[in-house]
Amino acid sequence: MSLSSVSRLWLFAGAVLLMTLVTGIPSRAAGIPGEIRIGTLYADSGPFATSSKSQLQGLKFWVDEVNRAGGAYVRAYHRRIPVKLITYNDRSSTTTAATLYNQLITQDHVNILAADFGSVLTSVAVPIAQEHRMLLFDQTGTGATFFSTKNPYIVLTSLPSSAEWPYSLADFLKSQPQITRAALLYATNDFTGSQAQTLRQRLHGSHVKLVFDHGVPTSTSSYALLLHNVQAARPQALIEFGYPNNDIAFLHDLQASGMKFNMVFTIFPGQLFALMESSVGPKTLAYTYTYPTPPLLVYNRVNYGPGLDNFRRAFRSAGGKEPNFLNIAGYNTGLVIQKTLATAASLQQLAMRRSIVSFSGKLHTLNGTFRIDPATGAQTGETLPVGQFIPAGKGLAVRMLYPPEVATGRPVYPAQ
Amino acid sequence: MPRGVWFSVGVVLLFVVLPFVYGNHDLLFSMMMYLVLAQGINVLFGFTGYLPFGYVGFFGAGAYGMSLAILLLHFPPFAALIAGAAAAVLVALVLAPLLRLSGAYFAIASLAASEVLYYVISNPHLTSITQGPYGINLAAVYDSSASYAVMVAVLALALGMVVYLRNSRTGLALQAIREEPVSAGFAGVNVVRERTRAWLMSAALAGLAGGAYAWHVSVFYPKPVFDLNISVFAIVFTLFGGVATLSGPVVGTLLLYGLYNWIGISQPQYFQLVFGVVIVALVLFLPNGLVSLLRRVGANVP
Amino acid sequence: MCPSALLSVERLSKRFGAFAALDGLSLELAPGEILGLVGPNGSGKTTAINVISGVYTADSGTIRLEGRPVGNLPIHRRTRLGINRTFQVPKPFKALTVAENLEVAAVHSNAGREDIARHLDLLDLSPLADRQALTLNSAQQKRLDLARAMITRPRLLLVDELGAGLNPAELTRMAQMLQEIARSGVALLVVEHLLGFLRVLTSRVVVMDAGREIFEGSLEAAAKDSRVIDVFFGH
Amino acid sequence: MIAYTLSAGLLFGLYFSLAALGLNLVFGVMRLINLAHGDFLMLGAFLAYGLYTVAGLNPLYAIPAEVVVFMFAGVILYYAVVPRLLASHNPEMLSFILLFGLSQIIEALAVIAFGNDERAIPSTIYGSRPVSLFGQTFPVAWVVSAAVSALALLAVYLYLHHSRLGYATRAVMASRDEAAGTGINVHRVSAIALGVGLALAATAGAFSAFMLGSIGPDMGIHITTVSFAVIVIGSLGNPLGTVLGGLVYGLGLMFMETYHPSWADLLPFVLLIVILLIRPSGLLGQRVRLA
Repeated sequence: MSLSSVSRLWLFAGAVLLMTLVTGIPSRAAGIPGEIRIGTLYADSGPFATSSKSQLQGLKFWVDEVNRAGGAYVRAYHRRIPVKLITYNDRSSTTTAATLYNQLITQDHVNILAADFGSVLTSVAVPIAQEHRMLLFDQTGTGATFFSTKNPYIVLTSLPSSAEWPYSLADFLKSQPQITRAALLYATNDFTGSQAQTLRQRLHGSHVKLVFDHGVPTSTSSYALLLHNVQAARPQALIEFGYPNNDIAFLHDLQASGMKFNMVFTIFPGQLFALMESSVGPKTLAYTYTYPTPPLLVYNRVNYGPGLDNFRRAFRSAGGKEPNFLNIAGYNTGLVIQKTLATAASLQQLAMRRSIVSFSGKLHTLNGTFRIDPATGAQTGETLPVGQFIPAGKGLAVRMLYPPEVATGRPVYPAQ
Repeated sequence: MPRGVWFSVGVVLLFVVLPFVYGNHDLLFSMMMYLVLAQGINVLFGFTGYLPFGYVGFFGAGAYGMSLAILLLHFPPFAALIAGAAAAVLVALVLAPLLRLSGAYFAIASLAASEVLYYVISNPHLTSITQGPYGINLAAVYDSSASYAVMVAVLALALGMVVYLRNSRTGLALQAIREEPVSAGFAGVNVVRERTRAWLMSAALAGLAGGAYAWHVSVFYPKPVFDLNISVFAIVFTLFGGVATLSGPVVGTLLLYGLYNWIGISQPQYFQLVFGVVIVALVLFLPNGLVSLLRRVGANVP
Repeated sequence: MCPSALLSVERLSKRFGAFAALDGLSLELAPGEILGLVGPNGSGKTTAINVISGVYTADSGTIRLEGRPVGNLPIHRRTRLGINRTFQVPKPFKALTVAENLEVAAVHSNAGREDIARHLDLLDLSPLADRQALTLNSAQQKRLDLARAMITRPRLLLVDELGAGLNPAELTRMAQMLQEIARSGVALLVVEHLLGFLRVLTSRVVVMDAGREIFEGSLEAAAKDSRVIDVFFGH
Repeated sequence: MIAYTLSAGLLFGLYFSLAALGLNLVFGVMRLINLAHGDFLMLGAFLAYGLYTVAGLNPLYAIPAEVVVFMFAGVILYYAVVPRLLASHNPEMLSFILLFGLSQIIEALAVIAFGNDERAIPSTIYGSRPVSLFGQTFPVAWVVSAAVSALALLAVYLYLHHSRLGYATRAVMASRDEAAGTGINVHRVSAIALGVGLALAATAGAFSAFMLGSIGPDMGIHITTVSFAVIVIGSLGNPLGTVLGGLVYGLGLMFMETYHPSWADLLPFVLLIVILLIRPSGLLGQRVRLA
């Protein structure tokens, strides 16, 4: 091997590595920082793109709003400081996401680290954040395994851990004496698998018997045959837990099959109403049960940030679109960050976590009551009620059914 | 000194030194991971001509072998890593009959095999063993520096393997099989044994990479470790640099994965497009990869 | 079975679907002997070479090398026992250089650098040693094919249509080479269309038709044999 | 339940035959595996979806557009790359890799053009009342898709066995060299076969929203593998064997989904491997090349 060729190759390799050691020279001015750097990831392609982009949009909306007011108030410096959002695209790939979370921490030296949408893309951030002692603002990553007493570097800002989602659904079913036979059809992944587990446990021993209980791959896109099997078990209530794609395919095939069940429950019409309505049509959604979330669900006790109507107006005038739940979840992350900056004595990560524990349970936003388990950082406040879509004029309205304190009416049972 | 030793030592040293001057260790880790996988593809495709689309199956087998050895058998991480490699080799042994298929049939059959592996491991009925679709959590043994060090060692092994093949008659025999399996037989080469050996070596590399990856990320779901894109990346990097050479896959990975992260940090949606165009352009204009250009201008590339 | 025979083949049969490519072929070959195998297209000559060399396995019948049955051995085992062949369309390792082509084959016969050099020289390949095999012309590829076979030190060499496509000067040179090889004690089974080329090499031929032997003897006698005439010109 | 599964299997079997037929035709004529097959099917699906959303067109009426557009695309693709590849050192592997690159390009462009959302055409477009068939009720869209598939299969049969071009096509399938020797314009025949292959894929794509649940830019590679499984089961290079492969696959899939749904995803892959290893010639037909 000649020396010249060796050095040529090294030049080559060196140039490439330089290329990868991108930007982000730390600019740690002593004293007051010129900006608060918030880092997060989003997916522009791949299975999580739709949800992830919505969530980011909400967070961005908050950033713009705060900066128009001259920045976020930072208690540590007793003044408003502009917020800078640094975002990278992980294309729904966990490998890429791991690299990029690392990039945010080690190269961009962000002050605040927020996770991408959902459990899968959050999962890789958990150990990285812990290793670098960065508090991870987990927005919608609800995997139960993320939260433990050993790791103080995580806080779930929206939605409770997925295993807690069906609490009110189970109670609702148990409160309905006419429902004795229920069918459970779920996609086998962390998110819906844990919900199925909870529902199963909570219904156990009650008058509601699970006459059908089946997990299907998350990639399932045809439910026609499964529905046939369900029908053979003659349930009164059919609970389907899945990701949006599952719910769309399920509702679609249910409509095409011509079958009728007295009660049908799915998750995502309550979160991504516009998408679901345009995909399966309002007729299919009528009388379907769901977990309504904002904007379908309105919290009236808001003591921090705008109420739903104000937010909706502002969001529409900024982007022209009706906000969906993930927009609100992203915005809510911003509110929690804002409150944290306003109360934490320093920008040190554990100081922030302490301040979050201090306002936990006292913060009521348009997304509900923010309350975390002080030991694990898991969300326990924003519980999910049960509601039903009722035809109203040309469209649909949500009737809240359970728990009783939020109920706005009685269920239409059996469905028409 | 056999050709390529200094080059390999240089590459390994680079990844030993870089963490001290550059903070994004995950990027360095993924770069090494793809260097290993690209060399694994090189061992198989470059030297024997079998294109394993399902190469990621070995990676996933390694990741799961490692994780389950820790979770079920309570192995310490280093022993579990070997278990991961063993799992990949075991899978390769079971799949060895696929080598009877030629060309495109083999490529597609190996892809199918990796899908089978994925659907079995992620099957909810096996949750009590594999955690099914719910994913693996190795937080208890998480150690980012030890797993980084392990990946450096795996990289050294991968480069060493290719240096050996480039300089030995075994490597020559494999290339003979790639060119004309029947003539290779008449050269006295035990075609079945040699190609199976390359297959197992290649699987072991992917298994080790998968095990080190599992340890490094410590929390993962089945889909990401059986993601077809991992095969695709490794194949494209190898083809781009040039197969059956030591430096080709290295240069291909550094350039393209570097580009991936560079674009990925600003404008990644065009990346798949860039990949596709690179593949088509390579086939039409530069079937022997980038290093063949260097060769053409007279450089002696390892 | 003749005790001095190097190769003895008995009642070899090979069918492809309904077509019987070999139908009870028997023949024997002594060390250093050159036997010509002739017959019309599709009479089974190349199949005979493929079955004896191990590319195909026979449906029935036996193949013995010095009395040892080899009919079920894989190619590389037969090669190491001393059976080798050339191909009608040469199959060199195209991406490798000429020297590397021989190096592959040198491993199992423990041939050293000098052996490789000698064989390159013997087959007029020395000036081409560093060229990639795919850049050779067809005559050069045929010589490389022969060199690759020879370096494994065969005792039986199966030669499939070596003369086709060579010009008269190359034919003469090739015939000399084959005669030298036979003189060193290697038995040659030569499938050949060019009867002139074959006549230079040997006087003993086996004529095949429809997978079986219909004549054995000298080339001259064959030309007068009614069955042979019938087969070549009858239909 | 068995009656339902059987008849659903027949409907899906017909559909999968159509989905895979183009791949087999192209393989038969050119001996190359079109790895971008599923991506062309995806493009066909988006064309039908586009016509539906823009003009409210029922996918049935999208068929003529699909056929014209993709015939044309196939012929262009052929002349752009295939003759060049056939002349190369290792045409089989190189074309395989090239088509793989093409599949990546198509998918990437589709993501850029259509975004990542899964789309669906409401199956109620054919009326919301299910149809009764063999004493069982099925969504209308299934029956329409299966009927279109059956007609397309018949059309391909007529083309191959009752037209001059089809005769030439079969000659090229039997032996490219000999066909060229008898004066057949091999390039023209092959280019048309590639066009027909893509048009068949695109036609199947128009109905994929009904049969596969939803459509998205990343559906291609899965369809390609399933189609490959179908043609391997039937017989490689024998277009009509595809029907048998499709029916075996469709019935198998429906039985798995009825009785062991969580293992159903394994089916195409296991079938593919088992058939390649045990009976590489498929249930009908010639053996594939082994190493």
